[in-house]
Amino acid sequence: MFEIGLTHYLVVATLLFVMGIFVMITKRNAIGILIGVEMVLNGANINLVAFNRYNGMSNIDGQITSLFVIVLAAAEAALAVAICMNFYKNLNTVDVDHGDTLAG
Amino acid sequence: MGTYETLLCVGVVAPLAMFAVLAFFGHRIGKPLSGWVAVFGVFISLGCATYVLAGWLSATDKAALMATTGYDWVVLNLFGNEMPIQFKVKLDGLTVMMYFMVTLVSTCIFVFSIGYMAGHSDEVDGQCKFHRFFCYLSLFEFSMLGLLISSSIFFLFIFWELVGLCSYLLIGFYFDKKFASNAAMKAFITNRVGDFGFLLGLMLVFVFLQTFDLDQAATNFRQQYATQSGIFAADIDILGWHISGMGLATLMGIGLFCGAMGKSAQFPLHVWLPDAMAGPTPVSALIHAATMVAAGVYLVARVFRLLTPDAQFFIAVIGCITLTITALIAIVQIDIKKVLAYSTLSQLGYMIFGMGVGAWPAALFHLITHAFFKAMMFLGSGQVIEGCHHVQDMRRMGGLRKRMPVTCWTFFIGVLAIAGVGIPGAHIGLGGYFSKDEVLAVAYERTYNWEDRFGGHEKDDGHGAEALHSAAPANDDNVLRSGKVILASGGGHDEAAAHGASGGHHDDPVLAGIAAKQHKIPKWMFWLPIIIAYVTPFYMMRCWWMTFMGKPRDEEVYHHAHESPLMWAPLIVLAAGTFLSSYMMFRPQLGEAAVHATPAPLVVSVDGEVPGSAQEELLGLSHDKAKDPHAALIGIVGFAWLAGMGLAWLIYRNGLELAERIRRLPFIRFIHWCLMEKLFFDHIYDTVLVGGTKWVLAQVSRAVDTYIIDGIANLLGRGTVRIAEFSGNIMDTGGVDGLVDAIAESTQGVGEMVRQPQTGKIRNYVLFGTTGAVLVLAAIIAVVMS
Amino acid sequence: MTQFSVPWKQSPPIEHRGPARGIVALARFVYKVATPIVSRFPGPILIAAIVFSTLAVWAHWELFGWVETIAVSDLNGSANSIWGQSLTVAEIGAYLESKSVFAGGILKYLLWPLQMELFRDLVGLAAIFQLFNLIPVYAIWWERKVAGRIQSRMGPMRVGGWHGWAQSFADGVKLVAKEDLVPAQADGMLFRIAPYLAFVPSLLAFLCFPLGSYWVFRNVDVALIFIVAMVGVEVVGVIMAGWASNNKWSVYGAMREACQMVSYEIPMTTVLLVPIMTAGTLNMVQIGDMQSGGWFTWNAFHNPFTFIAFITYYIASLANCKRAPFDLPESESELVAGFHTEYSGFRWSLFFFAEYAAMFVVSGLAVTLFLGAWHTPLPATWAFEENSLFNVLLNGILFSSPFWFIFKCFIFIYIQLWIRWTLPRIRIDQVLYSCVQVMFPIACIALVGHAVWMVLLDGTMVSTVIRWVLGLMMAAVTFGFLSVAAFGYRNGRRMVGYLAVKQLPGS
Amino acid sequence: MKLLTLAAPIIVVMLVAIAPAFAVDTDLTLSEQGIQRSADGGLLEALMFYVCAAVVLGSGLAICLSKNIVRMAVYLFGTLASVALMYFLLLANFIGVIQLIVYAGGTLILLIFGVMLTSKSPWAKFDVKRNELIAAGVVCALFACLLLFVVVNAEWPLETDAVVVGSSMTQFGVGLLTNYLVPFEAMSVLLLVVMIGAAYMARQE
Repeated sequence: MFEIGLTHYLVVATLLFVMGIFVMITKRNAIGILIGVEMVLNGANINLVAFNRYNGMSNIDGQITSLFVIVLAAAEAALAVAICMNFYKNLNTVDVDHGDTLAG
Repeated sequence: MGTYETLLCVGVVAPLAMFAVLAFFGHRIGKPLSGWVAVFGVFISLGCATYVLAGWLSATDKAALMATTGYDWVVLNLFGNEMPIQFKVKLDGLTVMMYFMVTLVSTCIFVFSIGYMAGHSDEVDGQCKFHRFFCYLSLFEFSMLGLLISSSIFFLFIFWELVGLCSYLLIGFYFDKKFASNAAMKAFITNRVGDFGFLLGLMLVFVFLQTFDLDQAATNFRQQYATQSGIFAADIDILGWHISGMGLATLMGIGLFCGAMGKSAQFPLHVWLPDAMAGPTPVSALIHAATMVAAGVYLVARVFRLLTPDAQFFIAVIGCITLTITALIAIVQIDIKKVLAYSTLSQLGYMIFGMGVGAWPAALFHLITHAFFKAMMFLGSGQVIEGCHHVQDMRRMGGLRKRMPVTCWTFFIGVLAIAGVGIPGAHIGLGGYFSKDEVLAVAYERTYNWEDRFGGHEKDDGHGAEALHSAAPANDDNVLRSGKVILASGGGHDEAAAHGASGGHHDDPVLAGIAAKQHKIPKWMFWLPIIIAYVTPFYMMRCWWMTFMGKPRDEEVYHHAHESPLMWAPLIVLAAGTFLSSYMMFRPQLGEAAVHATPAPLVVSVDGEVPGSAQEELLGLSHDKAKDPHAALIGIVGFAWLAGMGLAWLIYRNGLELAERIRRLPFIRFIHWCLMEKLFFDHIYDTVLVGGTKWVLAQVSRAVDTYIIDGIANLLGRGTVRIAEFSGNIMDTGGVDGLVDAIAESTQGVGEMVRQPQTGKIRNYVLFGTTGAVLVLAAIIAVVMS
Repeated sequence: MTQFSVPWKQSPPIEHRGPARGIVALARFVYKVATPIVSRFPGPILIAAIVFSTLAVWAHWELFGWVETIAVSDLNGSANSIWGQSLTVAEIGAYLESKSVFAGGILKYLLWPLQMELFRDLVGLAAIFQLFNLIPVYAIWWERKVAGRIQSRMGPMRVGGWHGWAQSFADGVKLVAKEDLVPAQADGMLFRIAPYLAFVPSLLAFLCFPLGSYWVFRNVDVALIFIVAMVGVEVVGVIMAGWASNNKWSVYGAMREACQMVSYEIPMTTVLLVPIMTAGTLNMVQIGDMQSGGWFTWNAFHNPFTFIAFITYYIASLANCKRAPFDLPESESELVAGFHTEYSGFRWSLFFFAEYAAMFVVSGLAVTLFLGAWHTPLPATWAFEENSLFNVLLNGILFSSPFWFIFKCFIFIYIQLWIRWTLPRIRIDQVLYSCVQVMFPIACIALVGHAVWMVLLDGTMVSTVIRWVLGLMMAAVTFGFLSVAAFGYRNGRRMVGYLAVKQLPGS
Repeated sequence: MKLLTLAAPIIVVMLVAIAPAFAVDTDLTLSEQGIQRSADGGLLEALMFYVCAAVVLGSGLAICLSKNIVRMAVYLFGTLASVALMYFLLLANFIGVIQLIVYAGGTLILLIFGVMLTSKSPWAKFDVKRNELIAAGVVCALFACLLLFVVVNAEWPLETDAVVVGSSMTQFGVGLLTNYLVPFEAMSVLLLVVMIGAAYMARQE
């Protein structure tokens, strides 16, 4: 209980991950979905760093990978916000449910 | 890094910094000032170059200076062994002198262009292109100097492409004029052809010699030859064309030479240089006369140690052809810049030819002298063009000497220099008199005095190494006795051994073995340059006379003509440079550089009583002594300059009438026409290459259109008709409609069913995805647990 | 209510109720006690501050150096475990005797708890919190004085007697006693959280902010970017405040803040790479100690590019803690105070604490990275060896001490004030233009140039000469600046106008 | 009283924020002398971990339940910050700080910016249908259960003794320029592409 191990972090990461997915499903605001994505990425990152720390830290592969994940997340956010603004420009709303013009 | 390397690097970086400044703030800095910014940058380089040159000349232990440290730029891990690509400063006599030459010439030209571009940088899309010009020039300066100091072929190639780019930008500087942009594209594409070959050679070097560093590559090459391993043991099969051993090495050498062929416009690829005159005149002076086109020769000089005798022979042939045809074309040109362009081509041909016959120091010496006087003449022509308001046609000029005396006489000095004026027998002469003479002398050696030197080994083939073990000493006595040949690094002078430049030594059987494969060159390859040595003074004299002498043929041009100090001051400097470069420090340094930089298969150097040190050999161009090549040459070309210039004077001394009459002579007319058409190279290339490509494409597309597409269409058509008849008669009446309806409805039903989940809402897709993930995970867990 | 011993007429005091009453009473008490002293000996108090700081250096050096010796002595880490007390008071006393420390008999009782890491941390935290409170208080007071001087006024003169030294405390009391308003249309939760989001990061920046070689709460290896991150995170609170106020001006302020911060962090971080490249570490203590060899070893004078980087950094930092001429988020004249239009009282004061602390932090970064952190211009190699009290004191004054660090920081804060009260505010498009098209290229040039310099010229004659030239240039500038200041101080009255000043009390 | 109610948040937030400073010994003056840094595995680390986890999960839950997009952004800030604290607890200082700079300083601002630029009314709400919520809840709950089952029951190959002497920054520097050179360069190219793409998509016709 007071001895914090790998599993504790993994549990937190898992819950964060699932919450992210829940957000992605239930938010109709495009930015909201973006927020969900960020949560998912954070959950994954916690895994990377935790594994790296609890494998003796002889190397830092996990940390560097999570570094790349963070950078990718930033890039993805920039692009996604641009997409949102385009969406708003075209459909005059950010409700992703209106983006179903291709629905059969 | 030592002080010298540091200074060289600073000299390289300074123009780059100025480029950055001009690129960012050029349009703010404004018209005259941005030019001075660029001049400041290149002046820093000149200062560094001068310091380094002085230090180099005064240095005693040059080998210590040349041992430079490098930084690992990136370490490749290929073929199981680590291959560092090093960034390293190549510091030897050749670099130092080329560096000094380039910086000096380009300083003059930068200053000149401030005056010249003031009138020529017209507005494009509302923006003055003045600062852009100097921006490009600084970039070019950076890449040229970088090319000079880079010690690995890899970086050399990078800077090589950079100078190509700058040349493209500057030729197309007036990109709003069609011919300029066309010329730029032509130059760029032609260079691509050459660079493709260069790239192939590079790959061969990388694959077989397994390094990019020049010295390392040379060492590996010799060592591989000694053990008959590596590239000499390799054997490649390209489309049934079977290359191996020496042939492959030759191919590598030729490939590397292809780069030089493109850059310094040798025979098949020479067509771009005359068109490149579409650029501003300072560009023609800097890039297309002095520095960049000479870079090809520099490249050959650098990779000289990787050239097999066959490759050298190929180079010699190319150079010979180039110098001949271009000189002939130059005779009939009427555009002053075109004349200079073709004479440049011809002189480059001389250099390449010299490289090919093994006159390494002579060729480089010719490069340096030529750089000075040709840059001077180009600037002079720029002065004329500027003064005459963009008139380039020599027929409209004439009698300008009163209007622009300085230009006139500096130009005349250039004419004398390129014509090789000198008093045979005495040690007095100008520019080409020494340099061209050395090239020809070596050619003479290779043509006539070869058997008695290498009689024994001429038949030697294939595995020369062990065969020569026995023969080497005799051969060396021979060599040493008539001190005409530097075998390996400087003919086994102890000093050279002490310098130990990648340690060649005269009783090195390997080099002797390769050396023995040097064939004597055929006679026409000696006599063609001799004839051209007569032609050169003719057309240069013609050009000068038509421009400056005689009576003015076009009044308004004559009245416009003027010259401005900002533009003739550089001319004076360059004239002084011409005088100095003919006599002073370059030649001994070149000899020494030869000792260090070329443990080549064979470097022939002319003469010298004692083979004591290479520099003595090159210093003592003792024309007075009864040395065979020079004695012979005095007889053959001693007074070529007199003959050529005299003939030109006779023809053109009063106006163009006589020339015109000569042109109308029946047979001359045909030749004149051919020459005016530049021997049809452009026509041939247009028809064969461009037209051929178009034709092939047309054929292919027509075939596709006719046989495939039409065929399919017809087939479908007929098939449809048949099926229509069939179905119309049988199926349709056979009550298929019900079936059709059934299919239609079922399709619709399935569609209805399937489109339910396709809500088009991204959130639902995420939901489905997650569900899928849950199912898969559950399945996996179930499998694992059970 | 008794009359205060001040030479001007008093209005009858107001009666407060509730907790404010207690606070006001406390304030009055402090005021009564402190005023006569301070107004009588302002100079001695200043000197006492210096002496105290140097003494504190000495004590701190002794104590933690000693605790570290213990820590090294047993590697199982009983010294840095939290509850572990490995030594008794007697042992400590013996140790102090061996080092012949001044007043060891008292010190040992002070030292004994210090080997508890938790205790050390708590002490450090308390110190940080005090620093964090005092610096803004005095920065605010000073800004008002400087503004007054620049505008030919005297600034606050009354509260506390000597040049209104207690003005900020009085303001603090007023602000705490004020009513805490939340607009009806505002998003209440965000509106309440926002000030803390702006306040806490700039407080946290002090966690690993070294005031001296040993004066650092946590000596983290990533201290530098941690501080930069904290300065950057502060913006979230501001944006929240602007958005939650549900007020057009506030939202404009928030938007401006957002784009200004995000875009100015790019050149700022880029030029920060230059000293990082020079030092080869992100640990601020190491970076600071690398510049201990006198003014010509300070990073700013390393080569021209570092100097450019220094100037660029300082301008970018102005924009980053939203000072004039980049104070668009809170431009009083266009958007009434921008993002904190709707705020009042305590929450409003939090924003100001955050802003002034940020000013101190960015100035501190400039000092630590470029201008030889806590070292004086004299090379520290001349410092006295033997640790007698007097020597340590002298070392502290002459060579390095937190006092010098704070002094330098306040010079830069002064320049910030100076700029604010003399330069006009620039438009938002000009702000972004100057960031993207001016600062960023310059930053890139500085970075690349510095890299090239490091490769080619570092350690050669050239760099030494350049370093000295730059240093002397900067010294000349500083000297001229000081002499002008001295002249202004001497002839201030004549310049301001004698009569106008004479009438005011306390001058 | 009012003063306390106002000042209490500061104390709380500050204590949470400086938690790792207590729990993990990041002090380099020791580690330079060869003493290994380590989370000291004591009561405090556990306490700090639980606090961080509580903040992460609490704010995550708040994001799930909140309807107001700006509030969601603030909760996300809570999540990100406390994840950064977790990195500190895991001895990954650099990643923690980068998380603060890039996420909290950059990405979050970007999100809020997007909100401000794209929201019509101050409190724009889109509510979803109840059955959607239920479905999502059920699926995610299942997913969580399965993942937790795996996480708890799996046998991880562990070497729990973390030995870190000095700073890991040098490792980062060397790693990024040798083993990870290619991904590093690829990342830079990607960033350039993203910059151009974003500018292109968000431009004004």
